[in-house]
Amino acid sequence: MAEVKLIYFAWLRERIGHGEETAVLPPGITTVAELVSWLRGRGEGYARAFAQPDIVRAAIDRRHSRPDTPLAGAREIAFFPPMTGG
Amino acid sequence: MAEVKLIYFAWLRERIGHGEETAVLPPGITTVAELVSWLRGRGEGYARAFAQPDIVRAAIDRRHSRPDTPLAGAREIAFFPPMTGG
Amino acid sequence: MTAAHPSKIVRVQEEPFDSAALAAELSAGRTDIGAMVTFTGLCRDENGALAVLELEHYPGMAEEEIGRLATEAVSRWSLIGVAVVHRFGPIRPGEMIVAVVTASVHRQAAFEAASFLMDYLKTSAPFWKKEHRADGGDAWVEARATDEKAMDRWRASGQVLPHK
Amino acid sequence: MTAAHPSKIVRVQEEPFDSAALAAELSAGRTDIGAMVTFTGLCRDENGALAVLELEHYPGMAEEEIGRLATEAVSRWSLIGVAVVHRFGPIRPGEMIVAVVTASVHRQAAFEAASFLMDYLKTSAPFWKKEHRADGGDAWVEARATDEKAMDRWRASGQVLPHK
Repeated sequence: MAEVKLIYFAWLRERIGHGEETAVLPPGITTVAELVSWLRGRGEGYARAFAQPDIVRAAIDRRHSRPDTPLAGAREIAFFPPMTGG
Repeated sequence: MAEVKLIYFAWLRERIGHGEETAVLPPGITTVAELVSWLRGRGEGYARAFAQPDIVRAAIDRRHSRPDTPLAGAREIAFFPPMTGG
Repeated sequence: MTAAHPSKIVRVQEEPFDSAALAAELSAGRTDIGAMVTFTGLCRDENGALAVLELEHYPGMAEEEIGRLATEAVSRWSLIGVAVVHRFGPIRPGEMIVAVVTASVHRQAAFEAASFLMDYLKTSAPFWKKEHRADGGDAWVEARATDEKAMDRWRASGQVLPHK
Repeated sequence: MTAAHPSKIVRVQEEPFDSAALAAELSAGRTDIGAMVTFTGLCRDENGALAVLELEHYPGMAEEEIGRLATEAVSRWSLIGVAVVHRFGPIRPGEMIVAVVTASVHRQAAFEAASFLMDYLKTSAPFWKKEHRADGGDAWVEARATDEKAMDRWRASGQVLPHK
Protein backbone atom coordinates (compact mmCIF):
# COMPACT_ATOMS: atom_id res chain seq x y z
CA MET A 1 0.00 0.00 0.00
CA ALA A 2 1.15 3.52 -0.65
CA GLU A 3 2.43 5.84 2.02
CA VAL A 4 -0.26 7.84 3.85
CA LYS A 5 -0.09 10.93 6.02
CA LEU A 6 -1.67 10.46 9.47
CA ILE A 7 -2.80 13.53 11.44
CA TYR A 8 -4.01 13.71 15.05
CA PHE A 9 -5.88 16.54 16.76
CA ALA A 10 -6.70 17.74 20.30
CA TRP A 11 -6.26 15.09 23.01
CA LEU A 12 -5.43 12.38 20.48
CA ARG A 13 -2.44 14.47 19.43
CA GLU A 14 -1.46 15.04 23.06
CA ARG A 15 -1.68 11.34 23.99
CA ILE A 16 0.17 10.13 20.92
CA GLY A 17 2.85 12.78 21.39
CA HIS A 18 2.94 14.17 17.86
CA GLY A 19 0.47 15.68 15.44
CA GLU A 20 1.59 14.22 12.15
CA GLU A 21 3.46 11.26 10.68
CA THR A 22 3.67 9.21 7.54
CA ALA A 23 3.09 5.46 7.52
CA VAL A 24 3.06 2.57 5.10
CA LEU A 25 0.04 0.50 6.02
CA PRO A 26 0.52 -3.28 6.06
CA PRO A 27 -1.63 -5.46 3.80
CA GLY A 28 -5.01 -6.31 5.32
CA ILE A 29 -5.64 -2.79 6.67
CA THR A 30 -8.44 -1.71 4.35
CA THR A 31 -10.92 0.25 6.50
CA VAL A 32 -10.85 3.01 9.12
CA ALA A 33 -11.70 0.51 11.89
CA GLU A 34 -8.86 -1.77 10.84
CA LEU A 35 -6.46 1.14 10.80
CA VAL A 36 -7.51 2.12 14.33
CA SER A 37 -6.90 -1.44 15.57
CA TRP A 38 -3.46 -1.44 13.98
CA LEU A 39 -2.56 1.98 15.44
CA ARG A 40 -3.58 0.86 18.95
CA GLY A 41 -0.80 -1.70 18.87
CA ARG A 42 1.92 0.83 18.05
CA GLY A 43 2.67 1.85 21.66
CA GLU A 44 1.31 3.18 24.91
CA GLY A 45 0.43 6.67 23.60
CA TYR A 46 -1.57 5.20 20.70
CA ALA A 47 -3.26 2.72 23.04
CA ARG A 48 -4.38 5.60 25.28
CA ALA A 49 -5.47 7.76 22.32
CA PHE A 50 -7.62 4.97 20.88
CA ALA A 51 -8.71 3.43 24.19
CA GLN A 52 -12.35 4.17 23.28
CA PRO A 53 -12.35 3.74 19.51
CA ASP A 54 -16.10 4.41 19.37
CA ILE A 55 -15.68 8.07 20.25
CA VAL A 56 -12.76 8.76 17.89
CA ARG A 57 -13.74 10.35 14.56
CA ALA A 58 -11.79 10.04 11.35
CA ALA A 59 -11.58 12.02 8.11
CA ILE A 60 -10.15 10.72 4.86
CA ASP A 61 -8.73 13.37 2.57
CA ARG A 62 -10.60 16.02 4.60
CA ARG A 63 -14.01 14.38 4.49
CA HIS A 64 -15.74 12.75 7.44
CA SER A 65 -15.63 8.96 7.34
CA ARG A 66 -17.12 6.02 9.23
CA PRO A 67 -15.47 2.90 10.70
CA ASP A 68 -16.31 0.87 7.59
CA THR A 69 -15.12 3.51 5.09
CA PRO A 70 -12.47 1.95 2.78
CA LEU A 71 -8.98 3.46 2.86
CA ALA A 72 -8.25 2.74 -0.81
CA GLY A 73 -6.62 5.74 -2.45
CA ALA A 74 -6.38 7.77 0.77
CA ARG A 75 -3.50 10.23 1.02
CA GLU A 76 -4.35 11.97 4.31
CA ILE A 77 -6.16 10.33 7.22
CA ALA A 78 -7.00 12.40 10.31
CA PHE A 79 -8.17 11.24 13.74
CA PHE A 80 -9.81 13.50 16.30
CA PRO A 81 -12.29 13.64 19.21
CA PRO A 82 -15.91 14.73 18.72
CA MET A 83 -15.83 18.31 17.46
CA THR A 84 -16.56 21.25 19.75
CA GLY A 85 -16.50 24.26 17.44
CA GLY A 86 -19.17 26.85 16.90
CA MET B 1 -71.70 56.91 29.20
CA ALA B 2 -68.58 59.03 29.31
CA GLU B 3 -66.95 60.55 26.29
CA VAL B 4 -64.45 58.30 24.47
CA LYS B 5 -61.71 59.02 21.97
CA LEU B 6 -62.01 57.01 18.77
CA ILE B 7 -58.94 56.49 16.56
CA TYR B 8 -58.73 54.97 13.08
CA PHE B 9 -55.68 53.71 11.22
CA ALA B 10 -54.63 52.84 7.67
CA TRP B 11 -57.51 52.23 5.23
CA LEU B 12 -60.12 52.61 7.97
CA ARG B 13 -58.85 56.16 8.50
CA GLU B 14 -58.87 56.81 4.75
CA ARG B 15 -62.43 55.51 4.29
CA ILE B 16 -63.82 57.33 7.29
CA GLY B 17 -62.06 60.53 6.29
CA HIS B 18 -60.47 61.41 9.61
CA GLY B 19 -58.13 59.71 12.07
CA GLU B 20 -59.56 60.79 15.38
CA GLU B 21 -62.77 61.98 17.00
CA THR B 22 -64.55 62.00 20.33
CA ALA B 23 -67.95 60.44 20.83
CA VAL B 24 -70.50 59.93 23.55
CA LEU B 25 -71.70 56.37 23.17
CA PRO B 26 -75.45 55.84 23.52
CA PRO B 27 -76.73 53.47 26.20
CA GLY B 28 -76.80 49.84 25.07
CA ILE B 29 -73.37 50.01 23.39
CA THR B 30 -71.35 47.89 25.82
CA THR B 31 -68.98 45.77 23.69
CA VAL B 32 -66.59 46.28 20.78
CA ALA B 33 -68.99 44.46 18.42
CA GLU B 34 -71.89 46.71 19.44
CA LEU B 35 -69.74 49.78 18.94
CA VAL B 36 -68.80 48.61 15.43
CA SER B 37 -72.50 48.11 14.56
CA TRP B 38 -73.32 51.59 15.82
CA LEU B 39 -70.41 53.17 13.90
CA ARG B 40 -71.49 51.49 10.65
CA GLY B 41 -74.72 53.50 10.77
CA ARG B 42 -72.96 56.86 11.02
CA GLY B 43 -72.52 57.44 7.29
CA GLU B 44 -71.14 56.10 4.06
CA GLY B 45 -67.46 56.34 5.03
CA TYR B 46 -68.07 54.39 8.22
CA ALA B 47 -70.18 51.84 6.35
CA ARG B 48 -67.31 51.26 3.91
CA ALA B 49 -64.69 51.13 6.67
CA PHE B 50 -66.62 48.51 8.63
CA ALA B 51 -68.10 46.67 5.63
CA GLN B 52 -66.30 43.49 6.76
CA PRO B 53 -66.39 43.82 10.54
CA ASP B 54 -64.69 40.42 10.96
CA ILE B 55 -61.38 41.68 9.63
CA VAL B 56 -61.32 44.93 11.62
CA ARG B 57 -59.22 44.80 14.81
CA ALA B 58 -59.78 46.98 17.86
CA ALA B 59 -57.68 48.09 20.81
CA ILE B 60 -59.03 49.50 24.05
CA ASP B 61 -56.68 51.82 25.87
CA ARG B 62 -53.80 50.49 23.75
CA ARG B 63 -54.44 46.80 24.34
CA HIS B 64 -55.77 44.37 21.76
CA SER B 65 -59.40 43.49 22.30
CA ARG B 66 -61.97 41.05 20.91
CA PRO B 67 -65.54 41.62 19.65
CA ASP B 68 -66.98 40.65 23.04
CA THR B 69 -64.59 42.79 25.10
CA PRO B 70 -66.61 45.19 27.33
CA LEU B 71 -66.13 48.90 26.77
CA ALA B 72 -66.71 49.85 30.41
CA GLY B 73 -64.13 52.40 31.54
CA ALA B 74 -62.55 52.78 28.08
CA ARG B 75 -61.02 56.18 27.30
CA GLU B 76 -59.39 55.44 23.93
CA ILE B 77 -60.71 52.94 21.40
CA ALA B 78 -58.76 52.30 18.18
CA PHE B 79 -59.84 50.47 15.02
CA PHE B 80 -57.46 49.19 12.38
CA PRO B 81 -56.89 46.51 9.70
CA PRO B 82 -54.80 43.39 10.39
CA MET B 83 -51.30 44.58 11.21
CA THR B 84 -48.48 44.39 8.67
CA GLY B 85 -45.44 45.53 10.62
CA GLY B 86 -42.15 43.74 11.11
CA MET C 1 -18.53 42.50 34.85
CA THR C 2 -21.77 40.59 34.92
CA ALA C 3 -25.02 42.54 34.95
CA ALA C 4 -27.65 41.07 37.26
CA HIS C 5 -30.81 41.90 35.32
CA PRO C 6 -31.72 41.19 31.74
CA SER C 7 -31.35 44.22 29.50
CA LYS C 8 -34.40 45.34 27.55
CA ILE C 9 -34.33 47.96 24.79
CA VAL C 10 -37.49 48.97 22.88
CA ARG C 11 -37.50 51.80 20.36
CA VAL C 12 -40.06 53.04 17.83
CA GLN C 13 -38.53 55.72 15.65
CA GLU C 14 -38.58 57.38 12.25
CA GLU C 15 -34.78 57.57 11.89
CA PRO C 16 -32.67 54.77 10.40
CA PHE C 17 -30.79 52.71 12.98
CA ASP C 18 -27.63 50.63 13.21
CA SER C 19 -28.41 47.03 14.17
CA ALA C 20 -24.76 46.31 14.98
CA ALA C 21 -24.65 49.21 17.44
CA LEU C 22 -27.82 47.83 18.99
CA ALA C 23 -26.24 44.40 19.47
CA ALA C 24 -23.11 46.03 20.88
CA GLU C 25 -25.23 48.07 23.30
CA LEU C 26 -26.90 44.89 24.55
CA SER C 27 -23.67 42.98 25.12
CA ALA C 28 -21.45 45.82 26.35
CA GLY C 29 -19.36 44.88 29.38
CA ARG C 30 -20.78 41.37 29.73
CA THR C 31 -19.01 38.00 29.50
CA ASP C 32 -22.01 35.82 30.36
CA ILE C 33 -23.53 35.85 26.85
CA GLY C 34 -22.86 32.73 24.80
CA ALA C 35 -25.16 33.40 21.85
CA MET C 36 -26.65 36.42 20.12
CA VAL C 37 -29.13 36.47 17.27
CA THR C 38 -29.75 39.65 15.30
CA PHE C 39 -32.68 39.65 12.91
CA THR C 40 -33.15 42.53 10.49
CA GLY C 41 -36.17 42.99 8.25
CA LEU C 42 -35.47 45.02 5.13
CA CYS C 43 -37.57 46.92 2.65
CA ARG C 44 -37.46 44.65 -0.37
CA ASP C 45 -37.94 45.54 -4.00
CA GLU C 46 -37.23 42.77 -6.45
CA ASN C 47 -38.01 44.52 -9.70
CA GLY C 48 -37.70 48.27 -9.20
CA ALA C 49 -41.48 48.81 -8.94
CA LEU C 50 -41.43 50.15 -5.37
CA ALA C 51 -40.57 53.81 -4.84
CA VAL C 52 -41.07 54.01 -1.11
CA LEU C 53 -42.74 52.04 1.67
CA GLU C 54 -44.74 54.12 4.13
CA LEU C 55 -45.20 52.77 7.64
CA GLU C 56 -48.10 54.07 9.68
CA HIS C 57 -48.13 53.22 13.36
CA TYR C 58 -50.17 53.71 16.53
CA PRO C 59 -47.99 55.99 18.68
CA GLY C 60 -47.93 54.86 22.28
CA MET C 61 -49.47 51.46 21.68
CA ALA C 62 -46.63 50.43 19.35
CA GLU C 63 -44.04 50.92 22.14
CA GLU C 64 -46.29 49.35 24.77
CA GLU C 65 -47.15 46.28 22.70
CA ILE C 66 -43.52 45.65 21.70
CA GLY C 67 -42.55 46.13 25.35
CA ARG C 68 -45.07 43.45 26.37
CA LEU C 69 -43.72 41.05 23.72
CA ALA C 70 -40.12 41.69 24.83
CA THR C 71 -41.01 41.05 28.48
CA GLU C 72 -42.76 37.81 27.50
CA ALA C 73 -39.72 36.67 25.47
CA VAL C 74 -37.27 37.44 28.30
CA SER C 75 -39.23 35.42 30.84
CA ARG C 76 -40.13 32.56 28.52
CA TRP C 77 -36.53 31.93 27.38
CA SER C 78 -34.60 33.36 30.36
CA LEU C 79 -32.87 35.79 28.03
CA ILE C 80 -29.89 37.85 29.16
CA GLY C 81 -31.02 40.68 26.93
CA VAL C 82 -33.45 41.67 24.21
CA ALA C 83 -33.65 44.70 21.91
CA VAL C 84 -36.31 45.67 19.38
CA VAL C 85 -36.24 48.71 17.11
CA HIS C 86 -39.07 49.38 14.67
CA ARG C 87 -39.19 52.28 12.25
CA PHE C 88 -42.18 54.23 10.98
CA GLY C 89 -42.57 56.82 8.22
CA PRO C 90 -41.10 56.54 4.71
CA ILE C 91 -38.63 53.71 4.11
CA ARG C 92 -36.73 53.14 0.88
CA PRO C 93 -35.82 49.78 -0.76
CA GLY C 94 -32.74 48.28 0.89
CA GLU C 95 -33.29 50.10 4.20
CA MET C 96 -33.96 48.31 7.48
CA ILE C 97 -37.51 48.35 8.85
CA VAL C 98 -37.05 46.37 12.04
CA ALA C 99 -34.31 44.76 14.11
CA VAL C 100 -34.60 42.21 16.90
CA VAL C 101 -31.59 41.21 18.99
CA THR C 102 -31.65 38.41 21.56
CA ALA C 103 -28.84 37.36 23.90
CA SER C 104 -28.72 34.12 25.88
CA VAL C 105 -26.40 31.51 27.38
CA HIS C 106 -27.00 28.87 24.70
CA ARG C 107 -28.02 29.33 21.09
CA GLN C 108 -31.43 27.67 21.02
CA ALA C 109 -33.03 30.24 23.34
CA ALA C 110 -31.68 33.16 21.28
CA PHE C 111 -32.91 31.64 18.01
CA GLU C 112 -36.36 30.74 19.32
CA ALA C 113 -36.94 34.04 21.12
CA ALA C 114 -35.94 36.07 18.03
CA SER C 115 -38.25 34.00 15.84
CA PHE C 116 -41.09 34.37 18.38
CA LEU C 117 -40.61 38.14 18.53
CA MET C 118 -40.70 38.49 14.75
CA ASP C 119 -43.81 36.32 14.44
CA TYR C 120 -45.56 38.49 17.02
CA LEU C 121 -44.33 41.80 15.68
CA LYS C 122 -45.77 40.89 12.28
CA THR C 123 -49.23 40.15 13.60
CA SER C 124 -49.56 42.05 16.87
CA ALA C 125 -47.53 45.27 16.74
CA PRO C 126 -49.71 48.16 15.45
CA PHE C 127 -47.96 49.04 12.17
CA TRP C 128 -49.43 49.18 8.67
CA LYS C 129 -47.48 49.26 5.41
CA LYS C 130 -48.49 51.19 2.31
CA GLU C 131 -46.54 50.72 -0.91
CA HIS C 132 -45.96 53.76 -3.10
CA ARG C 133 -45.03 52.51 -6.53
CA ALA C 134 -42.65 54.09 -9.00
CA ASP C 135 -45.58 54.44 -11.47
CA GLY C 136 -47.44 56.68 -8.99
CA GLY C 137 -49.95 54.16 -7.64
CA ASP C 138 -50.22 53.07 -4.05
CA ALA C 139 -51.75 50.22 -2.07
CA TRP C 140 -51.98 48.99 1.51
CA VAL C 141 -50.05 45.77 2.06
CA GLU C 142 -52.36 42.92 3.01
CA ALA C 143 -51.62 40.73 6.01
CA ARG C 144 -50.15 37.37 5.02
CA ALA C 145 -52.01 34.25 6.11
CA THR C 146 -48.63 32.59 6.71
CA ASP C 147 -47.80 35.23 9.33
CA GLU C 148 -50.95 34.47 11.28
CA LYS C 149 -50.12 30.78 11.02
CA ALA C 150 -46.57 31.37 12.23
CA MET C 151 -47.96 33.06 15.32
CA ASP C 152 -50.32 30.17 15.94
CA ARG C 153 -47.47 27.76 16.59
CA TRP C 154 -46.51 29.77 19.69
CA ARG C 155 -50.12 29.90 20.77
CA ALA C 156 -50.37 26.11 20.39
CA SER C 157 -47.33 25.62 22.61
CA GLY C 158 -49.00 27.10 25.65
CA GLN C 159 -48.66 30.87 25.26
CA VAL C 160 -51.58 32.93 26.58
CA LEU C 161 -52.21 35.81 24.23
CA PRO C 162 -53.83 39.16 24.80
CA HIS C 163 -56.04 38.91 21.73
CA LYS C 164 -57.73 36.74 19.14
CA MET D 1 -28.90 46.40 -8.58
CA THR D 2 -29.87 42.78 -8.09
CA ALA D 3 -27.13 40.17 -8.07
CA ALA D 4 -28.02 37.00 -9.93
CA HIS D 5 -26.17 34.42 -7.85
CA PRO D 6 -26.27 33.75 -4.13
CA SER D 7 -23.29 35.20 -2.29
CA LYS D 8 -21.19 32.78 -0.24
CA ILE D 9 -18.48 33.87 2.18
CA VAL D 10 -16.48 31.34 4.23
CA ARG D 11 -13.54 32.38 6.41
CA VAL D 12 -11.43 30.54 8.97
CA GLN D 13 -9.08 32.96 10.67
CA GLU D 14 -7.17 33.75 13.85
CA GLU D 15 -8.01 37.48 13.86
CA PRO D 16 -11.14 38.93 15.49
CA PHE D 17 -13.86 39.90 13.02
CA ASP D 18 -16.74 42.33 12.76
CA SER D 19 -20.05 40.53 12.29
CA ALA D 20 -21.82 43.75 11.25
CA ALA D 21 -19.28 44.35 8.47
CA LEU D 22 -19.87 40.76 7.37
CA ALA D 23 -23.64 41.30 7.15
CA ALA D 24 -23.06 44.59 5.30
CA GLU D 25 -20.73 42.81 2.84
CA LEU D 26 -23.41 40.22 2.13
CA SER D 27 -26.20 42.74 1.51
CA ALA D 28 -24.20 45.47 -0.24
CA GLY D 29 -25.93 46.86 -3.32
CA ARG D 30 -28.94 44.52 -3.15
CA THR D 31 -32.63 45.34 -2.67
CA ASP D 32 -33.97 41.80 -3.00
CA ILE D 33 -33.20 40.77 0.60
CA GLY D 34 -36.18 40.83 2.95
CA ALA D 35 -34.67 39.14 5.99
CA MET D 36 -31.22 38.71 7.48
CA VAL D 37 -30.25 36.68 10.51
CA THR D 38 -26.85 37.16 12.14
CA PHE D 39 -25.83 34.64 14.76
CA THR D 40 -22.74 35.22 16.86
CA GLY D 41 -21.27 32.70 19.28
CA LEU D 42 -19.25 34.29 22.06
CA CYS D 43 -16.62 33.08 24.48
CA ARG D 44 -18.56 32.93 27.72
CA ASP D 45 -17.26 33.13 31.26
CA GLU D 46 -19.89 33.33 33.93
CA ASN D 47 -17.69 33.41 37.00
CA GLY D 48 -14.25 34.66 36.06
CA ALA D 49 -12.73 31.14 36.06
CA LEU D 50 -11.77 31.16 32.37
CA ALA D 51 -8.55 32.88 31.35
CA VAL D 52 -8.57 32.02 27.66
CA LEU D 53 -10.21 29.57 25.29
CA GLU D 54 -7.87 27.92 22.79
CA LEU D 55 -9.35 26.72 19.52
CA GLU D 56 -7.49 24.04 17.61
CA HIS D 57 -8.62 23.37 14.06
CA TYR D 58 -7.86 21.19 11.03
CA PRO D 59 -6.49 23.63 8.46
CA GLY D 60 -7.92 22.99 5.02
CA MET D 61 -10.69 20.67 6.14
CA ALA D 62 -12.25 23.39 8.33
CA GLU D 63 -12.72 25.67 5.30
CA GLU D 64 -13.85 22.80 3.06
CA GLU D 65 -16.37 21.40 5.55
CA ILE D 66 -17.88 24.82 6.30
CA GLY D 67 -18.03 25.46 2.56
CA ARG D 68 -19.99 22.22 2.07
CA LEU D 69 -22.41 23.18 4.85
CA ALA D 70 -22.89 26.67 3.38
CA THR D 71 -23.59 25.22 -0.07
CA GLU D 72 -26.12 22.80 1.42
CA ALA D 73 -27.87 25.64 3.30
CA VAL D 74 -28.05 27.86 0.20
CA SER D 75 -29.67 25.16 -1.91
CA ARG D 76 -31.97 23.81 0.79
CA TRP D 77 -33.44 27.23 1.70
CA SER D 78 -32.88 29.10 -1.60
CA LEU D 79 -30.80 31.67 0.27
CA ILE D 80 -29.76 34.93 -1.35
CA GLY D 81 -26.55 34.87 0.63
CA VAL D 82 -24.68 33.12 3.42
CA ALA D 83 -21.53 34.00 5.36
CA VAL D 84 -19.66 32.00 7.97
CA VAL D 85 -16.56 33.14 9.85
CA HIS D 86 -14.91 30.89 12.44
CA ARG D 87 -11.89 31.83 14.50
CA PHE D 88 -9.08 29.60 15.78
CA GLY D 89 -6.27 30.26 18.24
CA PRO D 90 -6.62 31.99 21.62
CA ILE D 91 -9.97 33.68 22.33
CA ARG D 92 -10.75 35.73 25.43
CA PRO D 93 -14.05 35.91 27.36
CA GLY D 94 -16.49 38.27 25.64
CA GLU D 95 -14.89 37.83 22.20
CA MET D 96 -16.71 36.31 19.24
CA ILE D 97 -15.81 32.78 18.19
CA VAL D 98 -18.12 32.32 15.22
CA ALA D 99 -20.61 34.27 13.13
CA VAL D 100 -23.21 33.02 10.68
CA VAL D 101 -25.19 35.40 8.46
CA THR D 102 -28.08 34.28 6.25
CA ALA D 103 -30.05 36.42 3.83
CA SER D 104 -33.35 35.45 2.24
CA VAL D 105 -36.61 36.82 0.84
CA HIS D 106 -38.74 35.84 3.86
CA ARG D 107 -37.69 35.40 7.46
CA GLN D 108 -38.34 31.71 8.02
CA ALA D 109 -35.66 30.59 5.57
CA ALA D 110 -33.05 32.89 7.14
CA PHE D 111 -33.88 31.69 10.68
CA GLU D 112 -33.90 28.01 9.78
CA ALA D 113 -30.75 28.12 7.68
CA ALA D 114 -28.80 29.96 10.40
CA SER D 115 -29.97 27.47 13.00
CA PHE D 116 -29.05 24.55 10.71
CA LEU D 117 -25.59 25.98 10.07
CA MET D 118 -24.89 26.44 13.77
CA ASP D 119 -26.07 22.92 14.61
CA TYR D 120 -23.76 21.50 11.96
CA LEU D 121 -20.81 23.72 12.78
CA LYS D 122 -20.97 22.51 16.38
CA THR D 123 -20.85 18.84 15.46
CA SER D 124 -19.24 18.64 12.04
CA ALA D 125 -16.70 21.47 11.61
CA PRO D 126 -13.23 20.29 12.73
CA PHE D 127 -12.58 22.57 15.71
CA TRP D 128 -11.71 21.61 19.29
CA LYS D 129 -11.88 23.87 22.33
CA LYS D 130 -9.49 23.78 25.27
CA GLU D 131 -10.21 25.90 28.32
CA HIS D 132 -7.26 27.51 30.08
CA ARG D 133 -8.43 28.47 33.55
CA ALA D 134 -7.37 31.44 35.61
CA ASP D 135 -6.00 29.00 38.25
CA GLY D 136 -3.55 27.57 35.69
CA GLY D 137 -5.40 24.33 34.88
CA ASP D 138 -6.67 23.36 31.47
CA ALA D 139 -9.15 20.88 29.98
CA TRP D 140 -10.57 19.93 26.59
CA VAL D 141 -14.22 20.87 26.27
CA GLU D 142 -16.41 17.81 25.86
CA ALA D 143 -18.98 17.58 23.09
CA ARG D 144 -22.52 18.22 24.35
CA ALA D 145 -25.08 15.49 23.80
CA THR D 146 -27.65 18.24 23.11
CA ASP D 147 -25.59 19.42 20.12
CA GLU D 148 -25.60 15.95 18.58
CA LYS D 149 -29.36 15.79 19.20
CA ALA D 150 -29.90 19.23 17.61
CA MET D 151 -28.17 17.97 14.48
CA ASP D 152 -30.34 14.87 14.40
CA ARG D 153 -33.48 16.90 13.78
CA TRP D 154 -32.11 18.02 10.40
CA ARG D 155 -31.06 14.46 9.63
CA ALA D 156 -34.58 13.24 10.45
CA SER D 157 -36.08 15.78 8.04
CA GLY D 158 -34.45 14.21 5.01
CA GLN D 159 -30.92 15.58 4.95
CA VAL D 160 -28.25 13.19 3.67
CA LEU D 161 -25.12 13.60 5.71
CA PRO D 162 -21.52 12.89 4.85
CA HIS D 163 -20.90 11.06 8.11
CA LYS D 164 -22.23 9.16 11.12
